[in-house]
Amino acid sequence: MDDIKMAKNETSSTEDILIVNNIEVVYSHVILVLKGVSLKVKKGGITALLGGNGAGKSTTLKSISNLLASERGEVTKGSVTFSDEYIHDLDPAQLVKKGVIQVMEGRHCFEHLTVEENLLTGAYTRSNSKEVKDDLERVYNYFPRLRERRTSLAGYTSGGEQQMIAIGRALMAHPTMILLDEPSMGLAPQLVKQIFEIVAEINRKEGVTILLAEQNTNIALQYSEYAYILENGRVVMEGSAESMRDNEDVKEFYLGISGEGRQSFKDVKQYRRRKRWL
Amino acid sequence: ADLKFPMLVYRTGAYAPNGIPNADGFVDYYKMINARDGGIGGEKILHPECETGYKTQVGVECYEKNKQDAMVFQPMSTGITYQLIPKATADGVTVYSTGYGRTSAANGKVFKWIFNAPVTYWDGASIAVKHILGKNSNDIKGKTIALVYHNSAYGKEPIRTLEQLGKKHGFKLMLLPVDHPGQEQKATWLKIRKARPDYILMWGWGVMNQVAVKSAASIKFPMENFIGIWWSGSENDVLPAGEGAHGYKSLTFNAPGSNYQVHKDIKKYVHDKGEASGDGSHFGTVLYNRGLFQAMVQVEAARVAQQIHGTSKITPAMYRDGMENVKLDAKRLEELGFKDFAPPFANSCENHGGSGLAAVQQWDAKTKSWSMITDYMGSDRAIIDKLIAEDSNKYAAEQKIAERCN
Amino acid sequence: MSLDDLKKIPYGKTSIELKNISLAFGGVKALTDVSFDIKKGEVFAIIGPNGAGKSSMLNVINGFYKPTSGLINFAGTDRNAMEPEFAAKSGIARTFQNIALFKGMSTLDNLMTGRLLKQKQNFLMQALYFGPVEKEEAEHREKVERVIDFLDLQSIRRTPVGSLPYGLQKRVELGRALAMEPEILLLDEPMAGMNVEEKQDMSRFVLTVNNELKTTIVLIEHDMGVVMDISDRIVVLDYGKKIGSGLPEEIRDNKAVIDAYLGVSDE
Amino acid sequence: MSVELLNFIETVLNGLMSGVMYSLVALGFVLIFKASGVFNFAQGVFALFAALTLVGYQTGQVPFAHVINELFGTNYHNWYASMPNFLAIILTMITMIALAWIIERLVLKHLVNQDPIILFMATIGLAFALEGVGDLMWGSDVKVLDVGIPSGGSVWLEEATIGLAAEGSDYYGMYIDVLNVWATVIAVILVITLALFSQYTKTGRALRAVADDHQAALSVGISLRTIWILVWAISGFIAMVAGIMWGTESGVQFSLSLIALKALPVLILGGFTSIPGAIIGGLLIGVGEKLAEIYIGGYFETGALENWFAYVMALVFLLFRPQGLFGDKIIERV
Amino acid sequence: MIYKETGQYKSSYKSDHAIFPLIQDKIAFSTLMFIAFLVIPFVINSYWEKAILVPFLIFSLAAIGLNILTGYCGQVSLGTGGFMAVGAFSTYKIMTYFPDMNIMIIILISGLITAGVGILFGLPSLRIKGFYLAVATLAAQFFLVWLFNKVPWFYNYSDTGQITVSERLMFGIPVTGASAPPYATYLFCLVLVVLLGFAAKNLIRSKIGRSWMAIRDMDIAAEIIGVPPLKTKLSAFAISSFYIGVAGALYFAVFLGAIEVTESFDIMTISFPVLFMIIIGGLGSMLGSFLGAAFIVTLPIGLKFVMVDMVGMSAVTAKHFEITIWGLLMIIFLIVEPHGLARLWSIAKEKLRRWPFPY
Ligand SMILES: Nc1ncnc2c1ncn2[C@@H]1O[C@H](COP(=O)(O)OP(=O)(O)OP(=O)(O)O)[C@@H](O)[C@H]1O
Ligand SMILES: Nc1ncnc2c1ncn2[C@@H]1O[C@H](COP(=O)(O)OP(=O)(O)OP(=O)(O)O)[C@@H](O)[C@H]1O
Ligand SMILES: [Mg+2]
Ligand SMILES: [Mg+2]
Repeated sequence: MDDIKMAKNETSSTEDILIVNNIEVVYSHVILVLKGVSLKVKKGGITALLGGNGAGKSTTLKSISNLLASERGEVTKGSVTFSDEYIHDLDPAQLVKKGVIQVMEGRHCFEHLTVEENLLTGAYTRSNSKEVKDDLERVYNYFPRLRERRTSLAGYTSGGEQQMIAIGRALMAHPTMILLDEPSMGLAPQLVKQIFEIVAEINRKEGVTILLAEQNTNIALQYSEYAYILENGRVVMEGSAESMRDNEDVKEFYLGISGEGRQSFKDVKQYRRRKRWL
Repeated sequence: ADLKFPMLVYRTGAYAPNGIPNADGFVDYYKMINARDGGIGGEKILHPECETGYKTQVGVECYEKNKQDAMVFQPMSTGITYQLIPKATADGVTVYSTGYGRTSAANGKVFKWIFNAPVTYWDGASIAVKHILGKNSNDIKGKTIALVYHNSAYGKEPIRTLEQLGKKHGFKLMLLPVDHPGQEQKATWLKIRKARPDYILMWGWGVMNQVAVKSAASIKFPMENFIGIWWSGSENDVLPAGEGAHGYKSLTFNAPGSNYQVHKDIKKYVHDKGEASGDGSHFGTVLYNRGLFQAMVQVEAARVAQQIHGTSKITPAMYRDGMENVKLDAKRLEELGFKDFAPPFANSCENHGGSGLAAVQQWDAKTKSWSMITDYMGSDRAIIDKLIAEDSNKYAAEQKIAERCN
Repeated sequence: MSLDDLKKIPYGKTSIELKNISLAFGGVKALTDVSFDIKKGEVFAIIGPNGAGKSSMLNVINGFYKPTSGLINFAGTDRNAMEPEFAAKSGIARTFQNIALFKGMSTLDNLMTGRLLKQKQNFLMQALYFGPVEKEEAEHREKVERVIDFLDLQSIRRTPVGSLPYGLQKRVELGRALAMEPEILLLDEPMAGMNVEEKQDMSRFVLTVNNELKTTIVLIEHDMGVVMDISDRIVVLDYGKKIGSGLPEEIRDNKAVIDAYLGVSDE
Repeated sequence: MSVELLNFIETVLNGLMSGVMYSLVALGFVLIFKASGVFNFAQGVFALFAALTLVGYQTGQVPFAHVINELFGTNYHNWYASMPNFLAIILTMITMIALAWIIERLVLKHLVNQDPIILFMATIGLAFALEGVGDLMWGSDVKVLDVGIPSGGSVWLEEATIGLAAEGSDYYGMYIDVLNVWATVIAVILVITLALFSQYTKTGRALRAVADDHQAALSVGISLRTIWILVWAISGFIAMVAGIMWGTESGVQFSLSLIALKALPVLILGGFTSIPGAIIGGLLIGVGEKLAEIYIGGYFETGALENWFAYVMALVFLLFRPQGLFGDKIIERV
Repeated sequence: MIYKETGQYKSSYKSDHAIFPLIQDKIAFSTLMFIAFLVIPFVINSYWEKAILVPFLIFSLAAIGLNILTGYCGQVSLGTGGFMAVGAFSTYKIMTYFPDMNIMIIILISGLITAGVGILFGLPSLRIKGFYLAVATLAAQFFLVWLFNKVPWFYNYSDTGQITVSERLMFGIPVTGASAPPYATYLFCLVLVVLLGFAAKNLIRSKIGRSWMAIRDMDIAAEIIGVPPLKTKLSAFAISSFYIGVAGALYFAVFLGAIEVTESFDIMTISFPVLFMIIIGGLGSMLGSFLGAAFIVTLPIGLKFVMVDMVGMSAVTAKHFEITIWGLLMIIFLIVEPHGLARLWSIAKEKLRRWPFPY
């Protein structure tokens, strides 16, 4: 248990590329969603943000990438710093120029653009066309399915294909940090694995920092180094991925493993109230 | 008490270019009377403006807002006039639509509160035809006259008259409506180009006039055969067409120019004091002068009312009596500073439509000025009076109005 | 064919049979010659890699897509295609992969739309809103409240669904389908974007519906754990073709399936 | 050739020319719609505003003169008597760019990711505001606009065609307005440039991306701001061209803003998102409505069916292609 | 915690589904009705009648109509002016054919006729969507206006196409024509608005309303759960047109009295302003229809009052400012709350509920 710190225990280190300090987020002026979330992301690491439905993972990511404004949300308290710089006032485009890009939940492909054009928009901020071309090739190698569908409109591709487009598009930006919101959603099992392999690879080879919001706790903890658990707009637990994996509560509530190993979905009979750290 | 002459003006919207000079004329005249004579019989003129933007609904609001103690309303729009006819009649307020509005309101027996002197659209149609007759030694059998008209109540006014005249004189009438606002008239002018009518009459308003004049020039229609009604004959209508507009004609019931006594007075008492309405740049233009004329009649009606009732503090009802007894003969016009400015006319219980006289003016593109080329002419009473009687009787029947003046 | 006829089909007998279905969009072949049948009362899973044609298959079943060739035998009658409205009337309800809730409406109203087909009052009565209409509204409201209780949606009854978190939206969508009291329930990735606990809940809902209401379930899901655990039979699509079908255990060991879809078997 | 045939050709030609004039307005719409999904109703007022500004600069009008005079009792009207055309056009262009910047700052920026109808309404608000500002700045009199583009019937064409008619028939040659020929040339150049720009450049791609999904565009680092200022400025330029063409024909006045209504059927017929669609739609509508007015208008006594005919014609096309002739496919999926 | 709902329990679905479930709302509404029916008629004068109250009531009806179509069923229409013209001309024709028919019945029949026309022009909505449909509805607008301007039968062959209402009585008091007293025209409109307002609210909270909203929010999904798209859309067109037709009839018969179609039913004077009303008021909100109508009817008058009567600006400069401010206000409103006044109101209530806590 000693690796796990309860929320709000301060640690600080210079290698933290992103520091979210006690932010509060309100939607439409009345709906308070984040009630003081703090987290740190280590440079060059993979950090996971876990938590159930509506915990506020996506909101956290959006307040980092400044996409909140477009949903009538605002950060009312707290601060976000990236590379020791306050980034509230930057618009999302400037953030992308600084190397922070978000893959949004729900894909958000450009329906009327072809698959290839979608990928190319990812390279909007880049000017070296040779490199862009190479990167396009690289993305196609990651996702051969996209190469097959390159000329069809993204609006007509299947759910999983759209997810690949969204991720591929972010890779095209050549970012220094990616905020990934539920990358595995709707992907076939072998692809889920593959996506995480890709994430790990760019992290390893190119030193890209990753902040990952995931529901698939199992795989997220396999690939990340450090994790935060969000419940109801608050960070309720944080710690290294290993320590999380061994934690009984995490096991039970997020990995579906109880004392006697994984329980069959068929056998879950009683409704179980999620544990709340409130 | 002050005499209130509310003004429904439209200095904004699609027809503003016409509304502005007209309203300026009004205001300058009222200001001049206040400054020169200290008002009418010692009573100052109040002339609150209410901006309608030429919109009926706003006109109603303006009317309601100002009708308390108002002497007379000049609705400045055919649509608003139609609105106000029943309302003002019920409220006992005089409506004066100078040369526009509902033509059959000239029948004072039916329209007690409504006046449209000195001349109506139907007179206008007849006078235009008369002018054409004069150019053709009174024989226009077989000729074609096209009517290019604003596709609204206003534009449709002359149709019936022209049809009747057509029967009488044997000309063919060609109807060419132009929809509001009238920016695009290509089809109309292609039709004209093909059909080659001998004459074109125009009941246009706003941008429609400019485009029509320009298009006519552009298809090389002989401009002297193109005659507009008095609302299609201002400087605004011809200037954009430049040289091409040279020779274009229009009817008018007031003279152009700024050399009349009234202008001198206005210059002296208003403009020179820096109190000109607007930027003063419309001084002496056709529509400005018309404003002067309209305002003069309204003021004169107040004077007459004061005389009749022997008090300077007239009520709206008294004012109506004044309007009904206005008599502007040449002498009176001269006294008022309008010598040769407009033909004389007089209202009476039966006749609220005035003398029915109008003249033709022609545009000179070189000097950029209008000049009168005919005397004031009268219309074909035989036809017009019959039409007026028919239409007003129909209205009287619909609205259950009993005839007066008998 | 009506809802009642469908209800009469004995348990375990074929309720829908798809015969040699092909579907193409211009050059893209979404489905090629796929045949299988769905038996009444079973949990039937369709799995396969992304873009294999699973969602398209559901669209064919409920009539949103018309197959280019092939027949659909729906309780005794062969037809070239289904009509969405007919499918709905015959008791086929579904959820969507990309949530298709009515975003401007509250949870309650969304579920009430599931009852639309069953409400009979004409619009004049609705305008007056008295007696029979009120009674009918209350009746349906009661049915919907049961679904709300069942799915544990009480707390968001009045919330507009647009701002709900993803997982809850999925649940509301299931609720809307259940409110239709369907005979056949088509679920397109109902558990995507959920954590294990939520998946457990969802599985439980699906199984309860299947067990207690005897509703036939057709399920598309990428979580193999869930699919293997709760489905009775599975069909596997790849590139629009059927590459395998059978009981969960058979599929787990099917070489073609492992190559195309599962990758190295999990755990 | 028979006179009827020649007349028919003349009608078609003139229809095409009117169509081009509509296209000039439609083009501005399309560009903005394509780049932001905004249905910019203010396009007509843009044209008015540009034309007013142009005349204002040309004739040295003092902006806001009548307000200033009213408030301070002064009597300012003109600064100088005239300015060369090209200078006035450049200054107008700069003003339109400034306007685009202001619009982005004050309006669009705050409406990211809103429903299209909200954006549409905002542009109507914008139309009012701009109309008011135009009035306040330059007054609402008619102004004569002349930047030296020739206008009037083409003598050359008339003389060249007069001999085509059969011997002895009454024919006066074919009519076409030179101004419209100029408009056509300019419109074609504009369309080709813009079509190439939007299809083949990175920025062009970004424009289309923004129209699809504001949020996603933001998330990949497309600066909505830059894109919007860019397209609104280009649209401002197009509006100026339209304003010059229409203003030369009719004088510059409020009615100019109503040409937007003429452009709408063109838009739906060609498709909101297609630049070539704007011109082809314009040509079709132009020819269609002129033919209708001249050849079937007679059956309705006096015609004047142009206005609705254009819309009905567009509607009929839409029944077959709901996204217009060249518009982006409407993607319907679940 | 001023706006408190705690302690108000509903024991039946019926009361839970009532139009005003909260006691506070009930009180507010009753007060409003009291003032509207028992106070205003005694103090109204013709300015308030013609400039504010009657136009407000009539435009509220039109706004409800358009809101049904656009706000609830998601079909944007710019043809409101045309449909109002149908109502107006139907009234005129019926009036002249049946001089003894009751005016209330005439107006309702006019509504029904407009509903029929609405169905006709709603047919393309099955295939055409969004802005394409919006622009296509202009075809209805232009065609109808042209028709009433062109075919003399509609205006009884009068010389100019103007139509004028004749006097009609309700309970012995004239409600149309120039001599109708202000309280009569006001009450006549008020009664119609209240009755039709409730009917609309009832429709919206029952089956048909939910079908509309389903089509609005996602037509494909709606179709799949069994909502027939064509029937539903046409029903929205029909009912919406009914309201708009009634509004048009009142606009002509009770409000203006004399009308010329090209001017009175122009898109710029009717279609756009009514669309504004529902957007400023709140799409898909009954309350919004009223708030929007009130706002749009009174704002210009208010601005004019302030600038001309209080500040003493000249009418024209004031008008220019008014247009500018008007446009800017629209934009500001949309920015502050794209969902309209109704949403602002509900946020305000929410805040009141939580007061003194911010969230
Ligand atoms: N635009 C919005 N307006 C109002 N409330 C919102 C909005 N977006 C999100 N919320 C609310 O904020 C809370 C957190 O949502 P968020 O999307 O951040 O959760 P999440 O952790 O990403 O959940 P999921 O795993 O389902 O994606 C939810 O309760 C949701 O209802
Ligand atoms: N309407 C359409 N037009 C064109 N292509 C389509 C259409 N619908 C589906 N497709 C194509 O058909 C193929 C199958 O799509 P489908 O959505 O059925 O896949 P899926 O098996 O559900 O995949 P996923 O697991 O990613 O959701 C995809 O390649 C898709 O691009
Ligand atoms: Mg999320
Ligand atoms: Mg799918």
